[in-house]
Amino acid sequence: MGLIKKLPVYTEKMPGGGIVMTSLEAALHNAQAKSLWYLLFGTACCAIELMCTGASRYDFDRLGMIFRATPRQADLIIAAGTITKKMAPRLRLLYDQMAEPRYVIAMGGCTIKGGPFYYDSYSVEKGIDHIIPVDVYIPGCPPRPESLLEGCITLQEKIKKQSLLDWQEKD
Amino acid sequence: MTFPVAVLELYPLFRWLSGVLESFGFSANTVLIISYAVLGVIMFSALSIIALFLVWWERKIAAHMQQRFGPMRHGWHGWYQTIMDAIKLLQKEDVRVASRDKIVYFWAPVICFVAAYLAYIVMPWGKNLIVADFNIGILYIMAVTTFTVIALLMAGWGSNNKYALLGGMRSAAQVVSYEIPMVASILTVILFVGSMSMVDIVTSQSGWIFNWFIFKLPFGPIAFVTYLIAATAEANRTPFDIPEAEQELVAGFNIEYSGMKFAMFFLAEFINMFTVSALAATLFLGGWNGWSFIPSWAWFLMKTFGVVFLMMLIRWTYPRLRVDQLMEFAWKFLVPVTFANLILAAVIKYAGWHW
Amino acid sequence: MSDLRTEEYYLNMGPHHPSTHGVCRMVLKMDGEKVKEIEPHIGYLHRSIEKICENRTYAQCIPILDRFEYVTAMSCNYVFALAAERLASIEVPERAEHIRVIMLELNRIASHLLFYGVTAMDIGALTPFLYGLRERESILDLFEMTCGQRLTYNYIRVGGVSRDLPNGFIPKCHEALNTIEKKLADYEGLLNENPIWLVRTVGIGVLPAKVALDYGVSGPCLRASGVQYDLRRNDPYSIYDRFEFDIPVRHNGDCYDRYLLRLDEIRQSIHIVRQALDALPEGDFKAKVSPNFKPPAGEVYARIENSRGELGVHVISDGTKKPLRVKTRGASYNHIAVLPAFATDVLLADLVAIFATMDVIMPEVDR
Amino acid sequence: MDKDQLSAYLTDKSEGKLTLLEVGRHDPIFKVEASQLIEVCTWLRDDEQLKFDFLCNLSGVDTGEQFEVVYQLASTSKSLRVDIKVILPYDGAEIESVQKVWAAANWHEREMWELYGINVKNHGKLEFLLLPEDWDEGFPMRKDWDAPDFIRMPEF
Amino acid sequence: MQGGIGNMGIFKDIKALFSGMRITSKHLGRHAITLQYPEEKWEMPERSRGVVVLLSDKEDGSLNCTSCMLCMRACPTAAIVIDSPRDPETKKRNLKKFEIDFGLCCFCGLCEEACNFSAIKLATKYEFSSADKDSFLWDVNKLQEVGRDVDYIDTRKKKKVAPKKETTPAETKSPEKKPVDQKGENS
Repeated sequence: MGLIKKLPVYTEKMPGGGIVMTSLEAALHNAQAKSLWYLLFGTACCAIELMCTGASRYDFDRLGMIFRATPRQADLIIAAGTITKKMAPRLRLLYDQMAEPRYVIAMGGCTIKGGPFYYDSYSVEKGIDHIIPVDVYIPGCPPRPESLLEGCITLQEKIKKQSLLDWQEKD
Repeated sequence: MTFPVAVLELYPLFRWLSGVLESFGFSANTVLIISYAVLGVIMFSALSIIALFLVWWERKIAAHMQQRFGPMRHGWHGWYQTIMDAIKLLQKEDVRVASRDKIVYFWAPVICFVAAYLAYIVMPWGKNLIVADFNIGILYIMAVTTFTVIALLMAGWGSNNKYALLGGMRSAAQVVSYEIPMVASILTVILFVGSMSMVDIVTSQSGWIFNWFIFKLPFGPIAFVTYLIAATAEANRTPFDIPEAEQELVAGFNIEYSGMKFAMFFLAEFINMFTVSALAATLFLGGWNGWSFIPSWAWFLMKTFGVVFLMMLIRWTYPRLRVDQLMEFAWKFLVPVTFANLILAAVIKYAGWHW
Repeated sequence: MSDLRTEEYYLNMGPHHPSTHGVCRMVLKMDGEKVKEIEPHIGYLHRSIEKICENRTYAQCIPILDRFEYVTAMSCNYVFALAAERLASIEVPERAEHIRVIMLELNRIASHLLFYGVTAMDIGALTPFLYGLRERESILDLFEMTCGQRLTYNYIRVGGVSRDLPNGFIPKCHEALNTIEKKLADYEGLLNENPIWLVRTVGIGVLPAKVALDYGVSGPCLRASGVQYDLRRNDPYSIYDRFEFDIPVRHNGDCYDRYLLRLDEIRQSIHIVRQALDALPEGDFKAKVSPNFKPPAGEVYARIENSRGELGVHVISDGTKKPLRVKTRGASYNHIAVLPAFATDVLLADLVAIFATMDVIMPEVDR
Repeated sequence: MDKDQLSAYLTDKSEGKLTLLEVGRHDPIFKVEASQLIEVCTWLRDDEQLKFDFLCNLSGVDTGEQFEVVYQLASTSKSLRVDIKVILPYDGAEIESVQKVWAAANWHEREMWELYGINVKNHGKLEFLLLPEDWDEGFPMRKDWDAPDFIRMPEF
Repeated sequence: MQGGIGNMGIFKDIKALFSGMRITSKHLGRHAITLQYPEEKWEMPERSRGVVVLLSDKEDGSLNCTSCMLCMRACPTAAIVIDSPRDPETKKRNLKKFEIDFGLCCFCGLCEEACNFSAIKLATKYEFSSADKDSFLWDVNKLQEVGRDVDYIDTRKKKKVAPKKETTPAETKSPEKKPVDQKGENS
């Protein structure tokens, strides 16, 4: 994870490094939380609401979130819409292509459990947590733009609470 | 000791620095090198701050054009948003594609980044505020800014990705085409000034506002417009942003870059934009000339930011040209127009029909 | 020059690509930047809506079909309700018919505004995208006020609509229409005459009328090719025959015509909504339909003109409360199928423009 | 031509190849033998009075006892609509491709093949369209289809 | 290049380019229409369909639900699961389990329409994101808790205040609730 990853390891060994590390930790996670660039990934209905959220009325940019088309530069997948069995390997691939630290928001009922397509459907993946780890789920079909914004703020809070030590273990 | 750096405005600082260093018993050469290093750091930080500011500014302008707010939640109107972006990008994992061309892939962002900064050696920031005044200043700028295209081509090739390769190829074709009208319109200025030194170019436009080159009728405005078009293309901005056309090539040449390397490309793009704008301000808008109650560097920045604003306005208004239309526009329209303009200017200069 | 050889290669576009409007995947055989062959791969959003509908009652089918074509979910609701009404010969009250027309046309405007924005974005202009969505929000407000959702409405039911129009709907609707009409000038000013826009769209991706008919292309794409075929006139449903409106037709069949035609349609739709609002009668908004609605056995293919073209649903009833078969037909299905037939030998950037102006929406293709 | 005239015209002119079915609720539905399909379709498309040049839709149907294939045709110039139905046995269902008549049939037929298992002769490219490439669980739209992770909605 | 930048009348082109720029720069001066979400909130229209809640009696606070299972039958996604065995003595149903799975719910509002007892409603609340997938299975207590402060019109027959004709709440109550806090002109 970049250059800064190794920094905390050294700082902790220094005398008084604990204090430095805590403030460093806060600063780094703050930056992560405040600049979540999301991947332009949408499959179904939720993608339209994702677009609306990016548009003038709700404005993702306000939270510091801008879209990137390539997974390499994105921090966040907003899985907007139904993930089918045919699409699931592609979603996994996209997730694997992203650089750490990466986060996932599951938007809408389809991504939580299959939503309206849970019963009687032969081709829908019943929840994306079988494919990729999910950080925040947002219920709704599709969720309102406000719900999505609220989900993003929830994720930001979650990131800020992370500890650098979690990071080390994650690799 | 004699201090060779022509940063006269900063002269006291450097004299103090060399005094301190000499008292520690450093040799004159070491002092010189350290002074240059300090100057480099100052330059680098100033430019980085400017680039970060430009990113924020662009986001704000785009947002307000679209009746949004843009970054809003982090600081007053999100002023530290781009700093957060930068810190985050530094933390990101450096993904390296397994099938990359190792050397080329690694060096592409570095070259792009360094080339973007190199131009500022001869950029006249203000009265007596220039690192080095070469007598071929403008030629030097043209040379180093073209390094960018090599970097983009390297990025496209090294990533081993078809989209990236297409982006790299497009950028090469584009820069090669637009270099010619750009140079031709700059030549009109050089023709009149009779010198390639940046300082000479600026001082020749001093005095009255109509000494600015843009007001040299009839060829001045034409040269300015063609320069601006070519410069927009040079800086890879809409409507000429085909190397990273989001809708066609996903992200173009930087598709496989993440974290710091992407940040280098990203900052370099904005610094390039600043460079071409600064050049436009210097060549056509009188550089740091202006009423003396405002410092000269403020004039320079104001004019540059004005041109940057214009480029942003263009970017967020127009659609993107296609790659072959881009070439056609350069070769069939821009090149003839700039050369005709150059000849016109030469005739006027020879005949002495100008003031 | 003859000894210069180029090598053809394959480029995989999608399923995650910014300009495939969702999850279409196209395998392109390329020569440099030139697209030689296109092979669309679909099915990345195949949610088996048809299978699900076979195990739902008629009332329950409607929310599922909302997700079939979510940009104009009203017309999905409507077409299924229409099929069920035709199966059971249900008379729909006048007021309900008017409300339906208002909703369908408002949804058409919303969809075309989205088209405007997305097309502009695909061709590289980002600001029109946000302008288009801005006015779309005012229509979504109307929908939310009426039926409570922004996208998946579940509003039009078998026999009428689920709820009456709310108080204050009519003035607000007029206001929204006036704003959109005023803003159309801005939209046109941004793109219509813009030389960059013109070179990117005029003469690009010409779809000949014969090919279009052969491949079942319908709606604005067909009308831009010079075929005057609009189901609102040619196979009238609801009360469209009472309203005065034009069917815009253009003849070049290129991207520019497809784009202009949709802007014209926004105007016509505004005109229709105004007429419907003025003629709105008092009365019931729903016919009496039993909760255990069981149409007699039989089959029907109902089709309507939605913003993309012919939206059809083939419903077979076996006399029980669940349909035996529901087959949906979306216009985009044919719009993607026709791509290999006419969009070859274009540049990659043109393909994006063509794809955008065909106004494809993927769930309609994959179902 | 209104609907009754169209029905009369089709029964009259088709020389017994088309038989009117009772199930049609809005538009007439005609039954045609699978062996005469292409012939009838070509005639429907080319007849001066009909000109059914537009294939709206093509549905495969599993009624539980047999397969049906329904062609929904429309005429853009004459504003007509008619359905053509072919009834196929459950075993060895096979039908001729109508791509030569209407190119639009291509994907519909592919879809019918993969979802119902109705074989399409002379199609040219029978590959999976909607299902994943590695699908091996049979024909999901058949009424008796089942799979381990297929959950039917509980009946209340 | 058909048309072409050069041969289409360069002055017309320049005019068009400037008119585009004029429109965007005109917008630059206008006020944003953005809703600054966590600080400002839209007042939802009355019919807006957020989460499903169970309503309680306005007087004694008990659930309105009589566990008639109409909503469960109406649900197109089987998101509602009710278990209410009949008491063998009193012949009345006892609500044992009432669960709504928001991973399945499609917010269509059919349950609200099916209910004859003003017991279930789609409230105008929408902020329920969570990091826990299992938290979307709401039981009767949670549903009731969220629905406590939801205003509704009681249409049950046994109440005296209830109107004779069975109407949906939206018809009787004015839904004149515009999005508030909309700053600036919407143009």
